[in-house]
Amino acid sequence: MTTTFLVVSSLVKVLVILLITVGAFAPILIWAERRQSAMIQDRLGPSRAAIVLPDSAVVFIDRARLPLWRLAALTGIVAIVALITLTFVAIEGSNPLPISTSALTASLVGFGAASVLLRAGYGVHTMIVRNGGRIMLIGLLHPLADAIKFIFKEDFVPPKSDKLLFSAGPIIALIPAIAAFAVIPFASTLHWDYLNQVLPRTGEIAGPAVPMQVASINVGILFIFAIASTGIIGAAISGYASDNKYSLLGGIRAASQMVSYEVVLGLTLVPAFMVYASLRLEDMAMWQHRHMWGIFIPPLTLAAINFFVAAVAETKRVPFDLPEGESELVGGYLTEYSGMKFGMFFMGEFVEVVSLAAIASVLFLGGWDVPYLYRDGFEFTLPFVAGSLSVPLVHWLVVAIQFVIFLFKIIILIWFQLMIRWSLPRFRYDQLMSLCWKGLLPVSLLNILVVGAFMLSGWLDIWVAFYEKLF
Amino acid sequence: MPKFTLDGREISFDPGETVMEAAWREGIEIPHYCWHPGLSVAANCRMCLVHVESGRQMEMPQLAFDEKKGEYVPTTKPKLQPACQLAAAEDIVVSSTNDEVKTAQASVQEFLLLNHPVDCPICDQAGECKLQDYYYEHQATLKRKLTEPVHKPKGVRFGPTIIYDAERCIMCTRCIRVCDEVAKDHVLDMRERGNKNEIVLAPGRELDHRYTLMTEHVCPVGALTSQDFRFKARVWFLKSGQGVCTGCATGCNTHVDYDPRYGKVYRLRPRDNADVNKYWMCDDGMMTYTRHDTDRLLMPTTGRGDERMPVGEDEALDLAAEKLKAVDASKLAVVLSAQHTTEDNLALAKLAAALGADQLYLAALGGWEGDDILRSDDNNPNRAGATQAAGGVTLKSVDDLLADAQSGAVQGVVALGWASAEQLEELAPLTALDGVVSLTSHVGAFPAVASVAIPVADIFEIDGSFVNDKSMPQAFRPVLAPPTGVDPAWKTISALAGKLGKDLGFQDLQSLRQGLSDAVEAAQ
Amino acid sequence: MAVEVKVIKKPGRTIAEQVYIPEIAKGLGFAMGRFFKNTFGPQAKKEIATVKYPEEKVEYPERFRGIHRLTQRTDGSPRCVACLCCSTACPAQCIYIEPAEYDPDDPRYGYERYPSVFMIDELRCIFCGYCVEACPCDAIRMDTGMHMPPSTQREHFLYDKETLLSIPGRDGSYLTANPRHEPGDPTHPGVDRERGH
Amino acid sequence: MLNNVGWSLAVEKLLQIEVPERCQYYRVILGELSRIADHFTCNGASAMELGAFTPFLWLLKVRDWVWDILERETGARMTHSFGRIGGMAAPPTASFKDDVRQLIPEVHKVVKETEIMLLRNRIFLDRMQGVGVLTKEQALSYGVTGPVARSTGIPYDVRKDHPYMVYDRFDFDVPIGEDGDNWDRFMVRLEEIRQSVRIIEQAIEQMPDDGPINVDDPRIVYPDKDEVYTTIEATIAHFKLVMEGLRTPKGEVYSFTEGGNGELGFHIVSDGSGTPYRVRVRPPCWYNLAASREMLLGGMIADIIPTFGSVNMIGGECDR
Repeated sequence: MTTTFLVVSSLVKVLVILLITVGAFAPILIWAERRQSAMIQDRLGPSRAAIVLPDSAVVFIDRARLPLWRLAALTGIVAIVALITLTFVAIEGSNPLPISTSALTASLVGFGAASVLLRAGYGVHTMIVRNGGRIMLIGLLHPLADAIKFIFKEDFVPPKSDKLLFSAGPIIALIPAIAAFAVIPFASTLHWDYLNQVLPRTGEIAGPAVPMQVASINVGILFIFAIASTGIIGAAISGYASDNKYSLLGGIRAASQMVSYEVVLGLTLVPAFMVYASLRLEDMAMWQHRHMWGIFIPPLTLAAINFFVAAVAETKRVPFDLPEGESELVGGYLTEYSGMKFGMFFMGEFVEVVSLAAIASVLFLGGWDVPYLYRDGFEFTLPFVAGSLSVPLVHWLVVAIQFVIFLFKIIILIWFQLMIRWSLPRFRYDQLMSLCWKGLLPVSLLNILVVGAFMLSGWLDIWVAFYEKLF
Repeated sequence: MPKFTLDGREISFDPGETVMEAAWREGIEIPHYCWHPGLSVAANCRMCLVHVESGRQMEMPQLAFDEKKGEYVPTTKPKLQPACQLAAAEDIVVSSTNDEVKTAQASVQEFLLLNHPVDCPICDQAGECKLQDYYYEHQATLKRKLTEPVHKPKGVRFGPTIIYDAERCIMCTRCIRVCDEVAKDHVLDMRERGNKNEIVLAPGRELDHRYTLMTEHVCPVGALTSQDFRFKARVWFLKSGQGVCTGCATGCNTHVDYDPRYGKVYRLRPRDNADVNKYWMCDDGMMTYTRHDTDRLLMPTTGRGDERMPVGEDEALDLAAEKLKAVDASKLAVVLSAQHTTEDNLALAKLAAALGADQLYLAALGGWEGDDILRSDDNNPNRAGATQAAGGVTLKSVDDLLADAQSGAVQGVVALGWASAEQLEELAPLTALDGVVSLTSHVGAFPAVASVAIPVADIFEIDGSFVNDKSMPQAFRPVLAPPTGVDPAWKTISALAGKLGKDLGFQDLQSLRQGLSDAVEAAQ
Repeated sequence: MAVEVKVIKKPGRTIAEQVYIPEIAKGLGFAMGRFFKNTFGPQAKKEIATVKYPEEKVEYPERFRGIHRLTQRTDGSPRCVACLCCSTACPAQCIYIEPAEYDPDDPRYGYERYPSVFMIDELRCIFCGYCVEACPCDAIRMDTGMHMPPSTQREHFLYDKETLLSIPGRDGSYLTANPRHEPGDPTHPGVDRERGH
Repeated sequence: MLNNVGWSLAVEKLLQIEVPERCQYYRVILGELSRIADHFTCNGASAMELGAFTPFLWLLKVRDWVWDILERETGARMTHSFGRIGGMAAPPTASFKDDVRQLIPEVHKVVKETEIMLLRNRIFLDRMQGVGVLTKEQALSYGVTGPVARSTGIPYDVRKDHPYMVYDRFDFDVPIGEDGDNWDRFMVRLEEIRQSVRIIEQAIEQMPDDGPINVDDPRIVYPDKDEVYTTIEATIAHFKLVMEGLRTPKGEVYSFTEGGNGELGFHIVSDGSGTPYRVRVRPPCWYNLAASREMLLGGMIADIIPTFGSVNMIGGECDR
């Protein structure tokens, strides 16, 4: 493995992370948050942002619709033919046609995708024409509009504020949130030389191996804590620097709340370390891949819930959004911010939501683990019954599936967080603190003891063995 | 005094008075259309029918529908009598509210509205219309008649001031009687009968005597409307203030009807005063309100002719004081005004006394044609008051002022008011003088020749009093606020005196009037 | 009648409430159900209460009080006779009218008058509908079914006579429903003014 | 609507007239609908102030459905301006009863949903229970009325204690609380919604389908428009009402009704002219807001939010 390769692969991974967090998840989250809240609340939600096409373009699109529809139908038919042929090939076990199976597969996938895309294009065309040339895309353009708005809005700095800290605040809040992704594994190790082969189930594999995470640090999870704690500084100094009483109160609330829940956050994870016996996140994921998801181990379930609650508090969202509770503090530490600075806070908050989801899924939901998916492909088994159905898959496909499933887990957790955000009332400050110090902290401490007892008594091994037998 | 009972109330009367008159004096209104305290009795509207309950009842045969029998049966009902013609007699008991009377009133009201057009929206009388008032008080039922009302001429021009609408007319003949009895000019009369009758002009005549607006004033409905007031305003928006007519020395008392929202006077109406004008005013007097808005001087000006330019209020006073200081007091002419209140004139007279100027003049309009009804020959409202204010001395005329100015006996002038008999050309000699100060509400001859002209408040904007040709002082109250930066003349004079370093010895109108009574006493 | 009182007791806290999670989960579950119903459910089952505003519009009910209009006579002149009833009844004092008289040659002279200025300040208007109720001629109406079009300038909200006359009713009509005859038309029983006096 | 009707009732008391029965039922139903809308808004806003946005919008959704009915009847969603002295501006629309009947299950449903979302949630309970406590004595001494007073255990409801219009014909309960805290106020309002629905259900059944809406007196209500266009009598009556307003007898009257937030009183002194000589309004919120001092003393700053929300201050009523 050359240094160049290492550098290039790391850069690619960083780019992927940035794309996921800032580029894709945060904007889509902005849309999803509104859209989802609208759906819960019996509203239509955002749908007004639009790209307006000139009339001539509308006429052109209108004319293009019919050929598009025909093309979509045609490619669909071809894809179906390819599918039938493929089935025929698979049944016969021989290949009567002068084409290879892979070529058939490729054509099937290609034509199918083309058909779907063309059909979708036709739908979009229809929608555009019906809306008189306004492309709305069920509100997906809102984040774009928001971004434009953020950039072009007046960036107001309060005259008596601390200019440097005021500007630094949003950056300090945003950067750690993104940086936390550095240690999160988003798929199993990629073996560069075996991309198109089916890997063996076990055993060492030679050649360059690309870990699917930016940095593999042996203190992994502690790095996340360390980075996340710096986010407090962002909120605190921006609250201080705004020269506004509400901001200051918001900043103080943010600082004390996050410091308090930081403790709980750490303690809830101790059971996880104990069980997984590592601080490396990739090891944790691997343990869960080998044995079972953490959330299904009874004491860890409690830890997971505690972790989730503490983590939501850490991200300062409802029901723990006291630092910016609009009915009490106007906007909390965000009060004086506008334009892109506010946008950065906004983004930072959403990235935090994503990173929380990512960490939680790595720690308790198996990370990139997909049930029944092993290094060499799927192998479906039934409990207590011998025999299995195995579908071997090439290595790149396995990694891709793991990556997609990992994203899916993140999305589910984000969705869950948004549900909470729109449904629950918020705590009062003293209730928040007593929940932390009198509720979560003792429970977490106790949970450590329970996990210890669980492990020492051997119950853990029995449980894991039973579980493995089950699946 | 003998007494009779009206609706359970004892009312005393002078022998010879009618029930209506006695009640009216007591402040009780028996509904009526044709009766007017200032006019003879016609008793043709039948609205004032009352029931004399004492004594032998006069019964009147009638047919009434009997529900049981299902047919009309002959009965009687008490005969009602018109209160306007019923002479009050000792101890009679009169009811104007019992059921009989109420029925009669409702019937008369319904009868009067039978052919009335649906004109309230376009009728100027709406809001002060007796038909409207009495409908509410005495009828309050919807129309029973189904047929189209009788149509008669509308928008008939009776003369330059009056438009007649026959459909609205209820034939009370008040207008005819006003012409006959007040103006002594039988120019109106009635023709036809029943629902076709209407008021007509005498052949070959127009309604053009001097009291034509009185016909409109007495009209209880909207049949006669004034060309001047027509469609200008709605009366329910108008508020009324008390004023005195500035048209002539008679000093008729007026109601000043103004719209408080726009600060605009819309019309004058005679205010009853038995000693001065009784119930009437002349057309010219009614129209004097139009002066208020026309040709007002709103900004102090300085310079003459093309050099005339506006200046600030304080600067104008400074300038005036400077110019007057330059003039020797013995050569300073002080011109009082017969158009201004006694108070204003008194303030100016005090200024003259304080300065030591003893040349007092009086600016007055030249007089018009009077008559023996109301109009005085003198068309200045306050010649007597100005004379009193000057301490009773004989005031020289403007002609004398011109002569004195040309002879050099006068080198400076302080003049109150805009009015002068002289034309601008005749006042031209004054332009030779440097110190000519004019305190005026309107643009006119004096301000035109003045080197400093300072605006003062007009008659509708001030407290004050006029003394009429019978030496009767009559006070009036302001109805409008003066324009911004404009004060009543006495205040401006006081301020001017302050600039000249003199104290005139009064701070407000109260203390000024104290001086007035002194002056009045001195005059006597 | 004796007062029937229903005392609302404060229920004791159950364990499920005290540890937050179970009861919150119930509420969340309900909200999630609503989410899935509204997102993926069939159109009929959705409970979406809002509409895509500029594309879809909620129909205003028949009695809706929209912006004002002035009705017209058959010849297109305003039915309004400038009686000022509407501006009298207006609690916001947003109506300004100047009455004027027809020429003496006009057949309507003496019978009618008209507003030379009719101005409504729609920004001041509180849309109470008193002017419509106060109109004795069916000249002003609020049955346009329109709300006020937005603008960035105050002057655009001063609706003058021509503007008000040009707004049709919701049924597209401009004419007044007032059954009174017009002076000059053959059905009007006015008497000729030439009869002499 | 409640204010409109309250004012009309006060002037009608001065005039010593009673509107026709159909109009009374109409007023009751529209008034109770307004009360439901008010309580939905208040409870929804309480929840929203605490951060629970979803129940707020659910409640507002029904509030809007109530408003739909009111708009159909009155011509405006919020500034109804529909009650007139001596009746209403217009008779009920043809679909009125059906609309209301269709609305009732929706109201029940959303109340139920709100209970599921909020009432067992400990975060909500902690914010509401035992917070903003107003004792019975304090409530009495501050002159507090309406749901705020009832939450302290005072069973005072003008509709029961001094029945006006046709309220004595309906069977409904007066919900009261025990402690007078935010929770009780929230629950009293929620229960009152149910009671209002009960009243509406009964009133809808009892309301006559035809009959006059306005009193028959041209001195009080505008005459029929067709009459005004064609007859002078009606025109005169119309003009007198427009020009001078409605003339009442000389005298003084105090009339009080149960508004959305408590006793809504009108004290009118008349000098016999078309405009009142003096009018004094007793707005419920002014007194309720005054009592919020007692509710907030000793609490935390953050408690202001739910307490203020549950007092339901109406700005217009406190601007005096």
